[in-house]
Amino acid sequence: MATMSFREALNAALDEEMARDPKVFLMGEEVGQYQGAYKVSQGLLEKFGADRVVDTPITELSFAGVGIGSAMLGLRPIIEMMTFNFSILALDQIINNAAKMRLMSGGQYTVPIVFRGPNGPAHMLSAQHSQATESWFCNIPGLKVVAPSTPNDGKGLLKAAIRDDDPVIFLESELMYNMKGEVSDAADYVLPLGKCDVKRAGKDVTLISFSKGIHHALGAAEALAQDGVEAEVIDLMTLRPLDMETIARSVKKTNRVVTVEEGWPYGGIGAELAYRIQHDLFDYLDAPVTRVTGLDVPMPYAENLEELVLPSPRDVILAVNTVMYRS
Amino acid sequence: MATMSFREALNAALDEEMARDPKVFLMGEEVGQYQGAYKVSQGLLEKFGADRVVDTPITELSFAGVGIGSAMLGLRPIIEMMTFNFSILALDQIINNAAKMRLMSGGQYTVPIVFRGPNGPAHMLSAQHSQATESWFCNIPGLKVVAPSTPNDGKGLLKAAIRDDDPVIFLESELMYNMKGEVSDAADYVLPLGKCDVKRAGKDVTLISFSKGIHHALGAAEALAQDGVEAEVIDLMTLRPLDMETIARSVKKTNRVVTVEEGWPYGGIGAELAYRIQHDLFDYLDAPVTRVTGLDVPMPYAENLEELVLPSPRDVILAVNTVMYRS
Amino acid sequence: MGETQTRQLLCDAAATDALGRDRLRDVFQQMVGIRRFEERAAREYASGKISGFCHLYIGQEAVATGALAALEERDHVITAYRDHAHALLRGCTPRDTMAELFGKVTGNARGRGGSMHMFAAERGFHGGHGIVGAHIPLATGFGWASRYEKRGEVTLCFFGEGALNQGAFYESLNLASLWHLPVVYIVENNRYAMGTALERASAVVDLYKKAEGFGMPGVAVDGMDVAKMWEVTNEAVERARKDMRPTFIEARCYRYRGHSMSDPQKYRSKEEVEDYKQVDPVLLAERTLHERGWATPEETEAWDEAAQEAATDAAEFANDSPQPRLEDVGEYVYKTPMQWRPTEATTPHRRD
Amino acid sequence: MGETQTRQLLCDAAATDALGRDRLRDVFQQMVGIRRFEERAAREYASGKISGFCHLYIGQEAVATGALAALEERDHVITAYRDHAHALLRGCTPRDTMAELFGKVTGNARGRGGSMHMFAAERGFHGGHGIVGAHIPLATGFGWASRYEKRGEVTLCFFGEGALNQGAFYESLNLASLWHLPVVYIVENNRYAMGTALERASAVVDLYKKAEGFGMPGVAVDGMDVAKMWEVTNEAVERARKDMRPTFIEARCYRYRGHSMSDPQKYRSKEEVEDYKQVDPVLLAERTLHERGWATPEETEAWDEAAQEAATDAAEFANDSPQPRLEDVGEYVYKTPMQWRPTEATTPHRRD
Ligand SMILES: Cc1ncc(C[n+]2csc(CCOP(=O)(O)OP(=O)(O)O)c2C)c(N)n1
Ligand SMILES: Cc1ncc(C[n+]2csc(CCOP(=O)(O)OP(=O)(O)O)c2C)c(N)n1
Ligand SMILES: [Mg+2]
Ligand SMILES: [Mg+2]
Repeated sequence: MATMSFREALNAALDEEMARDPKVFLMGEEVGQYQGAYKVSQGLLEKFGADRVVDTPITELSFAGVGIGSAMLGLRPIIEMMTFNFSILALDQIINNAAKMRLMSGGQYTVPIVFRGPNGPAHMLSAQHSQATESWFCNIPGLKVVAPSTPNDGKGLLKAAIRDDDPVIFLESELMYNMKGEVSDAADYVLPLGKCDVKRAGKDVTLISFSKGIHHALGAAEALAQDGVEAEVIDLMTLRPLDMETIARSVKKTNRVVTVEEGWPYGGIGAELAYRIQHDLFDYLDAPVTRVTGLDVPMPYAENLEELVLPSPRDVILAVNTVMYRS
Repeated sequence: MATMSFREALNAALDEEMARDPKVFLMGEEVGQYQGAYKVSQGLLEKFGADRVVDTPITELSFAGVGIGSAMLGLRPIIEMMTFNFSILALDQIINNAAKMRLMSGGQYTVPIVFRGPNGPAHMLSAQHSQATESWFCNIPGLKVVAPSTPNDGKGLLKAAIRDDDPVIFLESELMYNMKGEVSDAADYVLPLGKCDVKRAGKDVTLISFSKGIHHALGAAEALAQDGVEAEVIDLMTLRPLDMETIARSVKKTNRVVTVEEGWPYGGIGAELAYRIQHDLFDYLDAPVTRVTGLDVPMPYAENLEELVLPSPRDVILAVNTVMYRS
Repeated sequence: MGETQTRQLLCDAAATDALGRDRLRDVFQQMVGIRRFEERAAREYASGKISGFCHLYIGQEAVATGALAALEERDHVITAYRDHAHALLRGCTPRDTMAELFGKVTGNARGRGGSMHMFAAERGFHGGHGIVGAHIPLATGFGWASRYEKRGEVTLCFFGEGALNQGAFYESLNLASLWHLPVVYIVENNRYAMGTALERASAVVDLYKKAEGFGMPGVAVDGMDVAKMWEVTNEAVERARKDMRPTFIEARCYRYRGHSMSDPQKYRSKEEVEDYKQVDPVLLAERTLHERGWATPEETEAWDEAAQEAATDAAEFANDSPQPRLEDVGEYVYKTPMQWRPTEATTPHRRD
Repeated sequence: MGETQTRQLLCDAAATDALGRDRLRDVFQQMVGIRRFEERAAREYASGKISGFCHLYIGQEAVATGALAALEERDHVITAYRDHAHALLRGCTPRDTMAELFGKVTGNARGRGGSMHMFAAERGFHGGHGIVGAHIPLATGFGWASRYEKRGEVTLCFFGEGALNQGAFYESLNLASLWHLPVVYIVENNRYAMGTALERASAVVDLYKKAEGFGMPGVAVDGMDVAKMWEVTNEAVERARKDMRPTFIEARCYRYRGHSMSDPQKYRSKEEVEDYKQVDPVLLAERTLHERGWATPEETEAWDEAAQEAATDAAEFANDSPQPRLEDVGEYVYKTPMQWRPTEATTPHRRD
């Protein structure tokens, strides 16, 4: 184990996978000479050269398509979205080409591609640069969606995503790039896709989240513990497909669920979890599944409004109080 | 009242609104000289001329943007997506420009635009031409989303959408264009946005759907009535924002809910409804909210697979049996 | 329609010389094969055996046939939804192509793709794509892969002139030119995108001129002339293979049928269609074969009959083939599904 | 960097003659106003009063200033996120512009937009847009609206040379040319898109040549020369207003600061930046004023001081202004919210 930032952990995953497999390459805006808009690709150009660390013009739609095409012929592209806000321009390629190629061709293509980059609101970037895209991607069969919450998970899951033979959307968080943590340096450290991780054990209420939301959940759990409430915190890690087994085990124990996410509420991850949980575990619920989400507005620039729009540990505590019928 | 097809009802709505307000115009691929790919705009070019019924090149992203720009300056564009499958290419304009312009500018712009056209799978068009886009649009604050199920509703809601001062996504169904019904010809017939319609009264179970799904629900309700089960069928009509009052009234009576939609399950309309209902009406539910959706796969071409993927009245009946604990 | 009158009624002489007897005989047979296959598909569509959108290639045969004659086996081909010809020319059989149209499991995409999505991945035919313009970046990606692995392969990318207004086209041209990718972009300018005539959608009608704005050679060619089509493509393929430089080719052609099967064709006159039939690509090649004594009328007649028989055989095969199995509805979504099941979280009875 | 050496160190003589004394005095004062405002914004950013992305216009002042001098009041302007100058030139005050940067309710977008999204809708300034290339279709829509209502208005649309690779640009050029829209497209070619030099992103570096592929006049102009910038734009604006024809202008300019506030600028040399400072647009205009005797050094000095004072006043105003009210978080999402509430269906405590 070594202490490193989220940024360094992701960088290490890219570095190791590129060293392991010459078919892996990184492509995107400013990934090379500039060392990455958020420096996740720092040093890779020098190490692997301009054929494998490829700076692109500002053309999200077509370089996403270039990646998909090259994956159809056996390469293993990692396409960096400078931020996932710009992936909207590439959605047609991601949905209609990456996600559907295997099905449309009757199984003739494997599309081992990773789209990665920062997702969700950062700080005071206003409406066009602050949105959480996960619920759109999660809707799409053919895609896998991953969103780690710690440097160590980030490294293990990014390596898994790169090795996976299906298209993977890998969502990072700009505000977490500097977060430090212990990271495995074992030679073949890879985490499985499709599995949740119980980040904190508890018996009174289940908090389900991912990415940045996990830290709101853990913050709330700490505070609640002072009050004698033991929250179990489940980190989805893979958002699609969902690992319902781990979730069910927890809900059967706690009988109460709060979900936490930064995205908009309608049809979000919390909505899906609520459906699945109330449907599969109806008799186990002692209170409605309750979600904490970003408010249902385009993100305003002003600092005080932005803070109000985004979920916080305090919001999680209030939601827990509600589902526990505490006041 | 006059009997007319869904297509004719929509055509009448366009015709009346264009006649009423010279700022209203229709733009899209093949809407003019070809009379519309699905003939919804039949006759309008001849009546209103090429400045108001505008054929475009195949450039969804930019003609969506042209519409938004013109709406920012006070026009009232109706942008036809030949099918909503192609709207994916225009999503950036719809999300980042149409939905957010008012907020970003601190309220300086009103964007009275309608994006309309057929949505969802038709018949044997395979994966790229068969998808239901409503859950993506419903996620976005700033948009309103409408999806009528009958010619009469279609006319009244399309007129309302055109008169509305916010961007509206208006989802039609290719397979319903030929469906006939009684349609109001009252001079100022307009239906309100944001209101559900109870299409069938019942007391045993609430079926919630919209667009084509309503007809699966009504078909199921007919069959269930033979069996002594009285289903209430709620037509959402407006998918965003949701009229929770009407839904709550029904659920308080029936205590059981089945949702029906053609789209993919994850984060779909059923997921959102399930969240809202279990959250707001937890103590009223005698069974989990259960959804009937399209299967979680890109649409295959083969007729038998397509039929299997799409929901049917039989699926609705089976879901009702489950929530009523009948066998 | 004076345009066709100035065209010769034979294939270009120099190009024919260069193509040579054997290859002209080959491409002629391929074109007849496509023509008869498409006519059969039209009949099967009318009888209800084929459904959905179905776009025929009748009239445009020389474009794909001539261009593909310039390729090696290792090369790559991709096109839009008007793809039956490209499929037949590149690894698909009449049988598996017709079976795909019928939605049968014996189809070249196992009944999953249908008319618009044919594939023969292992023979370098990569579809068959439905979103106008959206496969052009994929072709650019094939070029990228060829360059990345120094494979020496060339990609031909076909699309209609309607696709030329899409941003994806321009973005791709820039990338290919900037990165020196071995891709030949071929616009099949059949003058209409559905009902929209070229000049109603594009501010510039000499499409080949657009290449200049991307530092790429652009050339217009008579797409009704299979020999010329081969010649021009051949040059471009060499430029791609040897110099790693892309080319943009405007192939001027015409489709005789409607856009798809349900097109009243009010946007053009019967005369215009008839006029273009004077320069029917199959006819031009046949006349050239006869005139040069490279094939007798009996031979070309026999080839035509063989083509008809192949189409009939294909239809019978398709008709007799089974549909995909219902239990395979979840196939081909993921390579390794993990927790995922297609019926997961939907209708209760469908839970597997 | 020989490029700048061949440039004169005065504004173009003929263009200056045409612009005239009064207007040159005006545009000079505008440019100084922008320069001092931007410098102040940089200081406020460093001190933490401004946050998020903040892109300064220092070095490019002549482009917007010269171009906008060619407009009438009824005309329209739209640009990307590097928008403070365009805002100041078109209806926004230093105060409301600085307040917007501070995220205050007195800002020109009421604190909702920030640096990248400034607006003065009623004075024809339509933002301030963050998605590279995505406002170009909006400009095309303004042109459409002007044509639709025969308003005689012209739209100026500004964007960086990085935006030129986006499909939205090409699609828009085609529409404007095809439909005869009164739009002038101005690329501010400052040679870099973040850290990417023009030649690393575009296969063609003489950008104005791209217009030809869309049947549109294209022209390159020295964007450091405010007089020349005015002259070329003026011609284009006339063509738009009188002949309903769009124009594409490549304004060759340079930004002296980093892309945004956090740019280490390793992609270019200090020498290159210094070299371009020889042709600083403010300096060129100042020299021209002095040389012609159209303004004394005392006058220009006084204008500079006034500009500094305005910037200081703006910063004080911004600092003293209140933030938006929390209870207004749901404002400006819908005109008539119907059932909708921003807190609907989320965290329980937030239910209103
Ligand atoms: C993005 C997109 N928009 C619209 C359509 C509907 N559509 C299918 S084919 C077509 C016309 C294309 O014309 P062209 O590119 O000239 O090809 P051709 O049919 O002539 O071969 C249109 C508009 C589509 N499939 N994809
Ligand atoms: C679609 C999109 N992709 C990427 C970005 C990130 N980004 C912001 S500015 C920029 C560079 C743009 O350069 P240019 O167009 O030359 O304008 P300049 O900054 O030089 O004024 C990039 C890549 C974005 N905002 N939008
Ligand atoms: Mg065509
Ligand atoms: Mg630039």
